[in-house]
Amino acid sequence: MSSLINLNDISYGYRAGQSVLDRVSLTLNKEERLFIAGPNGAGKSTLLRILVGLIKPNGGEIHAFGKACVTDADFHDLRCRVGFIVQDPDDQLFCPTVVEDIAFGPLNLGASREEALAIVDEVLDQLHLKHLRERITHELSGGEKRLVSVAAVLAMKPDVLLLDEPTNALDEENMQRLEEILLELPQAMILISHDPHFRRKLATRTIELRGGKINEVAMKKCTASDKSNRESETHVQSLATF
Amino acid sequence: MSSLINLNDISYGYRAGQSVLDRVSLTLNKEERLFIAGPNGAGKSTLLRILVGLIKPNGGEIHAFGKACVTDADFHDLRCRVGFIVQDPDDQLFCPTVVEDIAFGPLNLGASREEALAIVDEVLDQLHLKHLRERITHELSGGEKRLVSVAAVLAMKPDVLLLDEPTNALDEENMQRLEEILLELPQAMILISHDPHFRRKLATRTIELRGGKINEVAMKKCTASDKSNRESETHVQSLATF
Amino acid sequence: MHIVDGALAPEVLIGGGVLAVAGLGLGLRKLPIDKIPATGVLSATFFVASLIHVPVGPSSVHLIMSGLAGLVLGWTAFPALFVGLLLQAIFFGFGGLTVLGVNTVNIAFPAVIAGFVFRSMVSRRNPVAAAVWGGLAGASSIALTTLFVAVSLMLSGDAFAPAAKLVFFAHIPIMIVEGLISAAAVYLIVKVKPELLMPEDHVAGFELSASAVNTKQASEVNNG
Amino acid sequence: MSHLFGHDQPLSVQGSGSPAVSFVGSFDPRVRVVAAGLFAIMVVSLHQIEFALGAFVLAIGTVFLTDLPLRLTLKRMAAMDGFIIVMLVMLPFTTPGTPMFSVFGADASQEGLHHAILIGIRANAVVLMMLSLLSGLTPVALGHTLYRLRCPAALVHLMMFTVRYISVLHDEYHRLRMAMKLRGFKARNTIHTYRSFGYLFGMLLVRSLERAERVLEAMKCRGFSGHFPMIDQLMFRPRDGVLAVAFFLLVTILVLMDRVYVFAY
Ligand SMILES: Nc1ncnc2c1ncn2[C@@H]1O[C@H](COP(=O)(O)OP(=O)(O)OP(=O)(O)O)[C@@H](O)[C@H]1O
Ligand SMILES: Nc1ncnc2c1ncn2[C@@H]1O[C@H](COP(=O)(O)OP(=O)(O)OP(=O)(O)O)[C@@H](O)[C@H]1O
Ligand SMILES: [Mg+2]
Ligand SMILES: [Mg+2]
Repeated sequence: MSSLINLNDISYGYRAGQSVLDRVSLTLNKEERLFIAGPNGAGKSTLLRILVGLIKPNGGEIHAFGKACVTDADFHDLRCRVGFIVQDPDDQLFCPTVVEDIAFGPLNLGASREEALAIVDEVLDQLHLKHLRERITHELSGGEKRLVSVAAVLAMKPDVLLLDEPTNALDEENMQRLEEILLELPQAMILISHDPHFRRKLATRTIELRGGKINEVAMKKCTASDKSNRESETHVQSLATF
Repeated sequence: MSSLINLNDISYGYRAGQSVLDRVSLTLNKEERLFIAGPNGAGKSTLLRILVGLIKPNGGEIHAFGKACVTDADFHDLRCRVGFIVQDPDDQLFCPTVVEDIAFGPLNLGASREEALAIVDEVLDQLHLKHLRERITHELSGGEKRLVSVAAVLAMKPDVLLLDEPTNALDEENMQRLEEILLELPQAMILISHDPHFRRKLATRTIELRGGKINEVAMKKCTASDKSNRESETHVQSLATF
Repeated sequence: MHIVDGALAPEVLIGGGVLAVAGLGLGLRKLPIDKIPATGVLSATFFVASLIHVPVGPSSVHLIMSGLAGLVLGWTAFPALFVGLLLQAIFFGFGGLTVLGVNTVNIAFPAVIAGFVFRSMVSRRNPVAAAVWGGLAGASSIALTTLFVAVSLMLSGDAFAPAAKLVFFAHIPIMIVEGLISAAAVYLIVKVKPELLMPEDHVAGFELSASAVNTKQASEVNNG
Repeated sequence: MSHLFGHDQPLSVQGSGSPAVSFVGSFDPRVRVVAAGLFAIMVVSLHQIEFALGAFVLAIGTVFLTDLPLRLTLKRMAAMDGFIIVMLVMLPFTTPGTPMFSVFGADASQEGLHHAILIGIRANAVVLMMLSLLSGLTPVALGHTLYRLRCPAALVHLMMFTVRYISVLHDEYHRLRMAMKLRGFKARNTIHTYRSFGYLFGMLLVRSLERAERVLEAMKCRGFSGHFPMIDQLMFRPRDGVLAVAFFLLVTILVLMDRVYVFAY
């Protein structure tokens, strides 16, 4: 089957009585770029954290690569195949230098030092970031940090990518770079973004999380839900009064 | 005279040789809602920081409320009359509870504890946020944080408001609330925003900062440069056909 | 509060060094590898505290906040504060290399002691009571530090006795200010994120009870 | 953190890219770190003003082999001297011995003055030598160096995390402080001021703990299982060995002569 990841009836609340996710199901297929939209606090980030096993859901099942994930060991294996790019690159780049940070993943996967360094060079080459190799992470600009954090995750050669608001605080130029990079990648990915433009450019499918439930959003509707949406609705209404 | 704030030939660069602002002049008149547009890194936030004296410009003059501002004491007085709502509400809310945070400004202005609490209640009432009074700031949602940070600044009864990208990371509903609140306020304000829709609803005048220079943008031109423009025009037409 | 190189007798320097190594060893033993990121980030926070200047009388001093470090970190405050002192010594030229051991002992031991003495009182739920105890922790750890500094000076020669007394009395206003600031900080923490001040085992218990709640909730969902 | 250092008071020029390294900066950092420690220990054990002065001159000489900005270095030294000046001024009056002169009826002894001057010179020599030997060394390079010098790995990793997040947290502090200023806050000697600073620091702590949780999550997402990589390019070349031996000899001779001098009198 072509489905890579399957969430089934996931429910979760941070406190007793709270319900952030209410029997949410979701499937990611091969070569898909699935966007999750939804208002602040809808539980989008929570859903991704459950997917990779950082939080245990109160109920529901997670299947990945044709296997049910239950134990911590299962999730550790899953995390080695799923690259998660978190919301704030400062949280992700915790090693002192760029090369160490990118080598961190491969070394954890059991690569030797030489292999890891080879992978680092390869990934930096792929993203045209060679000039940043020896730089100290906390001296990078915001945009550079974001690109390096993508490189660090790609170095693990993941089969699936998860990106939580990757365009936050990026300017035009770096945004463009990121879009190009993501479009070129062969991996399936799940992306969270509030930016309708970015969504329209990359999405092969969009779903909306609201009130703990998921609604499938058709491509057309997705573009309609962007900022100009209110006008177009008024527009429709005003047309309707004819 | 009706001009509240006057910037004259302001120049600035963070490093020697860099020129972020190049002889920028700007006037804010009474009852105006002046929008500053412009690309990332154009120096919009820098301009506001210079206005309130957080940064000393390399050249130029600042007049506020009919007085030239030169010394630190001048700028302290200016900051007591100009409310600045910063880009990220997390940076602004540092007290444990909402009531303490809103009382912080009045206390700085020399109010007694009772007076400060009275002002807090008044402001919360004005913005319909009474239910948040005892809440812990850190646990508010992004939208609530933004509204509380507006309340905290209004509690100082400023004559002028400065807002740096107030709509960032806000969802539809909170955006609507904010728009209503801002439209009801009598104060003159300067707003920075990338959102053309928001701009159109509130602006009485828009200027654009680009390449260190300011261009006046006519109201028409401004709306023409945004995306949802065609809809709204059609809308106007459709109304006109009645 | 830092003693500089070249003032203390060699015996004091060596004694300080040995004690510091012992403290570091103990602290590192209480530092499992997955706690290193959290400890490092908190250590950075306490470093930043030393860059915050607050007014005291006509002049201003920088914060130390070692009492709070002890409350939050326990024994691991020792390596965390050591790292800060090392960076200050090497990159700012504050203190020195040979006195690093003495300085670490003088600042980190009081922190650890204050942490042990006041932790159980501060981790109560009442923010005002916690703030009072937190303030005491902050003030007393500075008091102990100045006492330690005075003692290390006295041990190096009787001629230092007046200077030692002067150090102690000159720091009384600083103790009060640190106490007040620690009290406010503890008040905020108890209100906003009390887990930060929970003793280790309490935190574990807290997580356990949380997951118990979760499973209970889950079974209720299944039943209903 | 060098950003912070640049922000605050840059100690040495740290350009990104390929900065031209000074003569001192071209040696293996391990040798430099060990030499600085050795120098400190040796100087602290000097008893004679003449030889302490010799060490001080040596330190000044080294400054000229680095690219330390002179004015800033002097400012730093002055700051440290301001720190100890009170103690130094008091020493002559509190040390018993041959009276030399008296101020307001208090006798200043020769021994005391001697001791005060000695302390002053030793302290300055050590700090100056350390600043020059370690000039151009970034905190990150220091971490790598300590790791290779067999410091406990946990301690080095702790230091690396500290270094990594100081600038992030300092920026956070700076933004909060600015926002306070924007609401008319002025630091005074009032309870309101101290309470506000307490809240500020408490909030910083809360936020950093939450950040730490997120960092650990991000690490787990990249397969973290209890091992941190360390990749550096430290190289020990023959000239580093030469420097090490020469420095060791020089400092030992200084101390030996100091002792012989005592013995001779
Ligand atoms: N660590 C936590 N403890 C308690 N509650 C939390 C925690 N993290 C998130 N929440 C709450 O869970 C809900 C969902 O949060 P989540 O971060 O998943 O939202 P989101 O959809 O990612 O929002 P955003 O668009 O703002 O990123 C929110 O109401 C939030 O307040
Ligand atoms: N603290 C700083 N130090 C050095 N350079 C800075 C600093 N803050 C901003 N800059 C630079 O100054 C320029 C103007 O920045 P500013 O933040 O004013 O832009 P902006 O118009 O507000 O952009 P944005 O839309 O992204 O908020 C940018 O090139 C930025 O890199
Ligand atoms: Mg999120
Ligand atoms: Mg800006």
